[in-house]
Amino acid sequence: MSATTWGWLVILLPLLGSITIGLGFRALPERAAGLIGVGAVGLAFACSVAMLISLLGDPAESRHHASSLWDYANAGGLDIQLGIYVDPLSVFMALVVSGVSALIHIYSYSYMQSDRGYRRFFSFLNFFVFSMLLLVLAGNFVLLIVGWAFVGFTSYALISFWYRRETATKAGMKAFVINVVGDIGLVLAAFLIFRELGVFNYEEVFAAAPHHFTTNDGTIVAICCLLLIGAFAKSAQIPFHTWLPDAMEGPTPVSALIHAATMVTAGVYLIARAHPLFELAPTAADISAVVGAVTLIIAGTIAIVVTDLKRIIAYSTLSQVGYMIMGVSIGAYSAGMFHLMTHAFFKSLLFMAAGSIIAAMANEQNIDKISGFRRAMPFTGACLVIGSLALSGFPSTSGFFSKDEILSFATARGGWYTAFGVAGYVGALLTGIYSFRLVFRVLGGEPNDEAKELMDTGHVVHGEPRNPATGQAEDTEVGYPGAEHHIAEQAPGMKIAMGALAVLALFGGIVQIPGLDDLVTKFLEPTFADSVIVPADTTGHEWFGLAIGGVVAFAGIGIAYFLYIARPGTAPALEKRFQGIHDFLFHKWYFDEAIDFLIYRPTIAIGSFANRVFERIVVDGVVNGATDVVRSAGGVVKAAQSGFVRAYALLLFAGFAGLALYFLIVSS
Amino acid sequence: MTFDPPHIDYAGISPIIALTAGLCVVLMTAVFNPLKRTAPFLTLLTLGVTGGLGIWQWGEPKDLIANALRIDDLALAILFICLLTAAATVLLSFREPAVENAGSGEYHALLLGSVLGMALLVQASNLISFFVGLETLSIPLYILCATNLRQERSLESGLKYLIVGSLGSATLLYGLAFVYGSTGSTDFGEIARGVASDGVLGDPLLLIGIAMTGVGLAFKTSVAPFHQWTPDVYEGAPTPITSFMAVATKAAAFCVFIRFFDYALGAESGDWNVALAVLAAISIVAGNVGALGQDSLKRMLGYSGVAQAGYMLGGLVVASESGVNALVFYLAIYLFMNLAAFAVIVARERQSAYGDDIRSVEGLGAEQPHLAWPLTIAMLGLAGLPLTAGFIGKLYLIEALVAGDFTWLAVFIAVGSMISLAYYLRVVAAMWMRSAPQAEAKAKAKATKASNMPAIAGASPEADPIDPRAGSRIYLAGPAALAAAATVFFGIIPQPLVEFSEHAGRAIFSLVG
Amino acid sequence: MLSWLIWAPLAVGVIGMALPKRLAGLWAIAGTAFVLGMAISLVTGFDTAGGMQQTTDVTWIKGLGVDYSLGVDGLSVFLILLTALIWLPATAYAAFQGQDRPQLFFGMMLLSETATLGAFCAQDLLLFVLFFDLMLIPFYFLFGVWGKDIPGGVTARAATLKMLIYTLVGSLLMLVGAIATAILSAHGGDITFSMRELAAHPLGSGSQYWIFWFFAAAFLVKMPAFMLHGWMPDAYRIAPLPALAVFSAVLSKVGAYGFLRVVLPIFPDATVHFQEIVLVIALAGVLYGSIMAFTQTNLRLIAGYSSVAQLGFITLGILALRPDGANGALLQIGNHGLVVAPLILIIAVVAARTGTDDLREMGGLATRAPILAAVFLIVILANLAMPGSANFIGEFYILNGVFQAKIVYAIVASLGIALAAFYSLRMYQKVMHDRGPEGESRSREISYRESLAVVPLVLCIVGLALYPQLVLKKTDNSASSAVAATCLRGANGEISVANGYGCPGGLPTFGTAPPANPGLELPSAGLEPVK
Amino acid sequence: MVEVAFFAGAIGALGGAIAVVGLRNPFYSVLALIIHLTALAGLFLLLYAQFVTAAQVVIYAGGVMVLYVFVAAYVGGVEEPAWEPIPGQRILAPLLAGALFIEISIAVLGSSLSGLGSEGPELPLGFGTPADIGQILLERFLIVFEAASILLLLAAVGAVVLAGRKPGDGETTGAVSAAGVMGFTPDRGETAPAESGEAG
Amino acid sequence: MAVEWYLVLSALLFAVGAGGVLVRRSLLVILLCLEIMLNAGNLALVAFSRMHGNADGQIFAIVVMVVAACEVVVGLGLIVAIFRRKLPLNVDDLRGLKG
Repeated sequence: MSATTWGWLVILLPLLGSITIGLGFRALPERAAGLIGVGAVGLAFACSVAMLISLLGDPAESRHHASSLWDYANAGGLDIQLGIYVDPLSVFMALVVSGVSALIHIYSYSYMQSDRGYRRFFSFLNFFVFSMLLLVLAGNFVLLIVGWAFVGFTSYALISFWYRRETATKAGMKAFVINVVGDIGLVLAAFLIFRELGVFNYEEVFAAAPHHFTTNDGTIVAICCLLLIGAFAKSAQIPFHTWLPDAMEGPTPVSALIHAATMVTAGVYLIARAHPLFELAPTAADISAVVGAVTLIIAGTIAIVVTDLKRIIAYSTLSQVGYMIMGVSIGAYSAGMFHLMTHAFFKSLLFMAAGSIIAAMANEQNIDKISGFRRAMPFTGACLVIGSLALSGFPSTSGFFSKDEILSFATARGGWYTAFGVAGYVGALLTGIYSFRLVFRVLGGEPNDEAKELMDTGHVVHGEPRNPATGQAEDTEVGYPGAEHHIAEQAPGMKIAMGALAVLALFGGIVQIPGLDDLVTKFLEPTFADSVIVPADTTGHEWFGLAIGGVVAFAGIGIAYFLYIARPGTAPALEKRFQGIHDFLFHKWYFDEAIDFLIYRPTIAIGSFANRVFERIVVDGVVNGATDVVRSAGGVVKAAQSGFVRAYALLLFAGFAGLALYFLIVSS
Repeated sequence: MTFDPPHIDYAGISPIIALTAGLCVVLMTAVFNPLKRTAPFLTLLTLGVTGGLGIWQWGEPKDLIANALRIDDLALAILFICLLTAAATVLLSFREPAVENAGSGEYHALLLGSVLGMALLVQASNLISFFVGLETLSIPLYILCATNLRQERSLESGLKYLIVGSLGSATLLYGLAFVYGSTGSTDFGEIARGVASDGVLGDPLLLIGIAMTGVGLAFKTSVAPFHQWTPDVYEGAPTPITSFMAVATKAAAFCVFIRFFDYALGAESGDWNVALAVLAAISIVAGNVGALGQDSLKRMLGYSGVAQAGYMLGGLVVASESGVNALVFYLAIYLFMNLAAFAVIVARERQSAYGDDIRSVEGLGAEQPHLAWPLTIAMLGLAGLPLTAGFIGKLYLIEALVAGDFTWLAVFIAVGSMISLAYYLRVVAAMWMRSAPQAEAKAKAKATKASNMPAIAGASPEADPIDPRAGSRIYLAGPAALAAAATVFFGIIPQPLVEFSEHAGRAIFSLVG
Repeated sequence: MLSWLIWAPLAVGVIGMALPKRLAGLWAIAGTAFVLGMAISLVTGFDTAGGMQQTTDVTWIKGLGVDYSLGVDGLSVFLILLTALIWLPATAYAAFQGQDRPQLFFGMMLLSETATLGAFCAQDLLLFVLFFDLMLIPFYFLFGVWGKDIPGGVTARAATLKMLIYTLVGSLLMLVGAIATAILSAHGGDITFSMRELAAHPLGSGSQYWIFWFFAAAFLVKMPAFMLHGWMPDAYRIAPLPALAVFSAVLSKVGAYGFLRVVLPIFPDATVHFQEIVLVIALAGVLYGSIMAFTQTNLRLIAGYSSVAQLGFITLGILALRPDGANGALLQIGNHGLVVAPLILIIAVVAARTGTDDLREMGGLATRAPILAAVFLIVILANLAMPGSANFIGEFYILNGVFQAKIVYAIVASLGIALAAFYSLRMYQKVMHDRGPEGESRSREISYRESLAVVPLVLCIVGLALYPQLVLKKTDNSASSAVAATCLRGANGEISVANGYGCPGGLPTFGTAPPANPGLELPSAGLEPVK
Repeated sequence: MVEVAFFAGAIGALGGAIAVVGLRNPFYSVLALIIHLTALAGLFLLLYAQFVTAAQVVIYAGGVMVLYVFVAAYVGGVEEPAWEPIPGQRILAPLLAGALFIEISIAVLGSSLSGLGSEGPELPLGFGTPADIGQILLERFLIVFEAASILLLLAAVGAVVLAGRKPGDGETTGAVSAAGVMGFTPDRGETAPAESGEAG
Repeated sequence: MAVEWYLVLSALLFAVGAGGVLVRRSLLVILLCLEIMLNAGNLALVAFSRMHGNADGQIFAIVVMVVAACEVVVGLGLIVAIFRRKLPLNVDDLRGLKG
């Protein structure tokens, strides 16, 4: 079978899984639904591997295949095919997506068991995998947009999975609307591409673009900026990032899968995919890199003060995606993709561990209330530590290699690109601090009640769950973890998934160690062969960079240790000392408020103005005015109809006189 | 001095002879008591015979009796409309209190007299027969309007009609005198030649004559601002007579309007068409806005008649064959639409306590759909909605107007129709979208009271007796249903009626040449 | 064939009037199902390459030049199918719901189907006007008699009258305009209202300019377009929902169809001349409708204002005067019909459960009614033109057309997409998610009968999402030629009015560069990486 | 001579007319109208319309006016109130009448028709005599003649219907039409001379 | 005397009659005024008849007299009927129909 056939199978399997679970939601036993879900994604992963093998069988220069099922929409001069494009980049993404998804499915199989919405969950989750695979395998911009929107929708559906929580539904809405804004950016970019080139297919677009555009042509910059809107919205880059922290309202596996490992990296994929365009528009690429850098630092600063367990990880995701965006924007494509992969491993691991803890805490996520879990949940604790190490780029972990490859590429490229490297190291320091702040606060300290109970009895029993944000009682009937909670310590599925990811997070970096091997770069080589950005030899820079990275990571972890373990009183003291800065950071730089003030409120104001004033005065006013004129004319006619026959005679003669006058005038 | 008797074509004047003879026979029944009940049937017979003779003469245009009359397809077409209306009026007049008051024989004789006037008018081919025909039409109507002698309103309407009508006649007469004076002849053909001759065309004497003639005819056709008698008289007159006036008078007057203006004064059309167009526009506006919010259905139809007269005048304004076709077509369908409406109004008048007030038809859709449907169709037709003949009629008129470069008047028609929806649909809404338990209850209560205490009912002069079964009387429901059916039929298959009216148009324009 | 299709509903309706009450509904369902069958066979027999098909041409009113002329082409074929497709479930729903005076209700429903099918099939301008006006009569009754008065607000009668007068303002002027067109283009010769003839001999641009507005007014009111939508809120508030479903799904589209069928081919110069004005109106409709939709709390009004916005999109597509825009508009006409009908039926289902139309009094319905929620969700996603739905393809085509023609309008209009996402999801969330003000004990799952009416439509949405080409391939020829009329002008074939795209052979070319090489080459082929 | 006769007749006709309008008592108005009609008859004579003159005197001054006098006497002379209930009528009515007069006069005087300024052509012998009129009436206006007689019949019937006593009036229960004929003779009496007058 | 004189006189009579209808309220007098207007028409007809040397105008005038007589008969009949019903003979009081 050819690579594209495998590709179609990869897409189709999760879709079938989703439909089967969805249609059979009454008939299927819960366990079967879970198995179907896991199986579908597992098979998809297997097919991805098969696709990889099939692709590797081709000579390097012909490792790209397009395939179309049918004319999707072909009329009026537009030709949109239902087609996929298989090349090393898409295969790489498909592997990462289906692989991580498979593990997270396994995790969810256990984690979600106490949830009434189990089948719905798996149906959506499978649908998400389908959408994400569609996104990465799409063969043209329109189908890319379709996949793009599908993941956005599934993201919405899963964020507001517990739809009886108002916070969850609001967060879902926010995510969806911001994502739609991104979609519009893509759509407009597609229009512009079509206007210039008349096609939507990747191959044709990328082949024609260099002939059509000159470097930094205004149009190509516009196209790339529009693509960037899409990428930023999906990858939660500033200023479109506000939805991601709120998205943590969803179940934890969702956060792991969608909001860490796969969907939020779609922007990175997009830039890498469209790199022939971005290289024609260096201005746009630079904008993108700057945004990435800014995001990684701002997100890092916020992560330091946030107290919500999952939100800390979410901000760290923002920050890490910032690295990737920065990387692919400055031309470090394979480094960016490499970081994407390792990030998928350690970030999902982190979320899984967090999920385990949250389950034990009955959905309490405030780290002020969590402490001392190191002995109550040793396996989870270990995973959390491994994840954090990889995240902060502790030497020899996967994150260490991937992050530093990006930064060294930046410094190697020289010029002002060095600034990106510096920003990256600053970010890395912040990463070390906040990730170990989390580790130390959660694992360290005195065991709290839940931890104690767990240690004493081996299980936790909670009362009626309540939403900490609103105080509302959760509606467990429609799907919210009930009294029975699943933690990694006791659920084999969770343990397997986390164990596998821990291994990958620790050792995933070995596929690409500077000077030793470069599997990822080599594999992706055919895709990026046309790249014009090839800096001079980077090995030296890389080793130097690795050294700095290691130091920075140590420093970060050290600071965290100092603040939270060695001198526990320092952090609150600093908070007091720098109250203003703390508040500023704690309110997430007031982005939400700004968006609310600048966009949401004006729209509502216009709407209510339209409702109260415009509709009544202008729209109805025109009609009422016309009606009034007619009615008052009727009044005049009726007043003339006074009943006095002599008045009628008068009018008759008046009409006569008028008519006669007219005729006299005509005759003269 | 030799006496040169005119040639009399008895075939040609046979409709008039039949009507005259019928009139005399019907009048006899008033004298001979045992025959009293036969008057309506004799009237119907007369109308039927006249109609038959008319059909016999269809398609054979000829001048009669020294050019005093001309029988042609235009005359016959309008005569048929008048005859049909009159026949329907006879049916609607069964058990009408006005008939009891006036005496059946006299009532029907007067009706026939008016029809005779119409027969003369539509055929009139010189000024004198024009005037006599018009008066023969009008004078019986003045009386008929007042025949419901017990009702003050009936008397008032008769008197108002008489006074204003006589004013109109006097003005018309004066105008005719001036037309005669400027052309030197009373014969339409001679006038046409005279008008076209040098020195007369555009002369103020002629034009003032035209103005006054126009006023007189506009008055008869209820064109604003000479319309003010219409709502009052329509409301006050006995309803069958109102229906007769609404259609037949208008039709006959429009016929002579066509014959006189398009034929005799055809050469002057460049001067009078703008003036008439303005009158038409005023009528459309005044009629439509006046009808808004009228509670009396007859009054509403009176105003609506003013507006419709404005539409129809459009057919005259363009002075073209297609204009006349359109006008005749519109008159024909106007007959059906009005008839359906008035038949229902008569039925409800006798059945409910509200007379012709709009409340009398509330809830009719649920209670008596066989009455509600005709009235609904009539209202939709008058409003000019599709699948009724009213739509085709407006289409015809607008087409003639646009072709005659009077598009602005066509726009007036469109805007007027729009306004008219408000009052036509008010009736429809009353029938289908309201329920009327109270009205029915009151009516029933009143009916029982009336049957129990005839003496009191007789003593109360304003109250007409209630006939609870009026809604299902065949002589009321039948015409209503037939007219409604015709309205729909000609809305879907208008071709027969189109050809009918084309005959009429050709008749007049073959004279013009 | 077409005559059968048009008049069958009326015949069924008339017979139904004589049936006993309990049979009326079933009889009407059978009738609409039969019509649907005919429509499907019409579509399957449709020849994609051919122009006007299934033509009937009989002189109707000889003296007036009016013909009973019917035909189907790419513009109308799917609209006919849509009509038949929407009427069946709406009728079925109404029958399941149970109606007061059912014979009359279904008679009116079927009469309206006849009128709508007639408008889509008419190839004679006057016949079109006639059917266009006729559509109003049954809806006057449907809304007026079976509408519900709003306590303390508008009555059904008043709202219906307002709607009727509003829409007739346009239609009556359109009648004048149609007649003027025929007469002016006859130049004193025989008058004909045949659309083909009229398009072949366009009027001078001076006449076109004013007649254009007579037609545009009629169509824009019907849609309704921004500023002309004053009748809509009241009418939507009071209307009986099954009737509203067909009204919103099909009747509002007749206006858009009219632009394609009548205005573009017959008044090409005026269309080009006034393009921007209509675009502005449409754009205002998109934005205004969307903003209003998300500030409303009444479900019916959300659907209503969302229709205003959607019709704005459709108008934009048509007035882009490009084949892609026109194709998109046609596709979107179908899509929106398919979406809004189930949407309104779902509103009916929801209203039957909660006893209210107001969002503020709803919430959490999904707990007891997951199937209803799923069906609703699909409809909502299609409504917000989720990529992957046919609605997306429709809007994509439309906006692409506008983008290539007038770039600014497309960019502003794309705001409408974001707003659509907002108001559609908001509606879904407030009904299905979150919590109602006081428990949701009354909520129950969609019943078997209700789903019989709703689910097939949803399946159609899904099917079309998978294969929108089904529609596009049949509309392409006709839509392109309708648009091409605006650039092919002049008696000798010279282009006297350019719509801005060159139009060689009637079709615009794309881009300023030659199209890309269709061969499948490596993106990097021929390019040496810069070392 | 002719001028004197004309002005005498004109003053009589006009004065009579103004008196009809001006006199408060309807009875006096009726009498004034008789003067008006008689003066007009004189003018007709000046215009060589002998038969019209005769008819004017016989029908109008003789017949119709008698009817008026009867009715005026029957209903009694009711004085009109001086108060004018219709706003503007008192000002507009004379203005309008004046305007009509001026407009018609302009039309007459402004006309370029040649005959207006002359006394008219030489007339054939017997113009306007009863014989002449009778011949024209029967040769050319036969139908008008017949129609006029029917019209009179109808008017008579109408008068019976309107003024006749009805059973409901409670006076007699006999045949309606018979009662009408009996109860209202004057108009019956009037129609006969009118018909016979024309026949002659 | 030139025909113009007669015509101007007739116009004057017409105007007086019209004015009378407008200002008088007695039914009887209104009928009289209508007579004056008809007579004005007659005068014009007869004058034109003289001008053209054509007797049609005179025939017309005779017909008008008949018509006038008929109107008078009907009008007086109505007056009697109204008087019998004890209704006012002032036209201004007859305004049950209006609006």
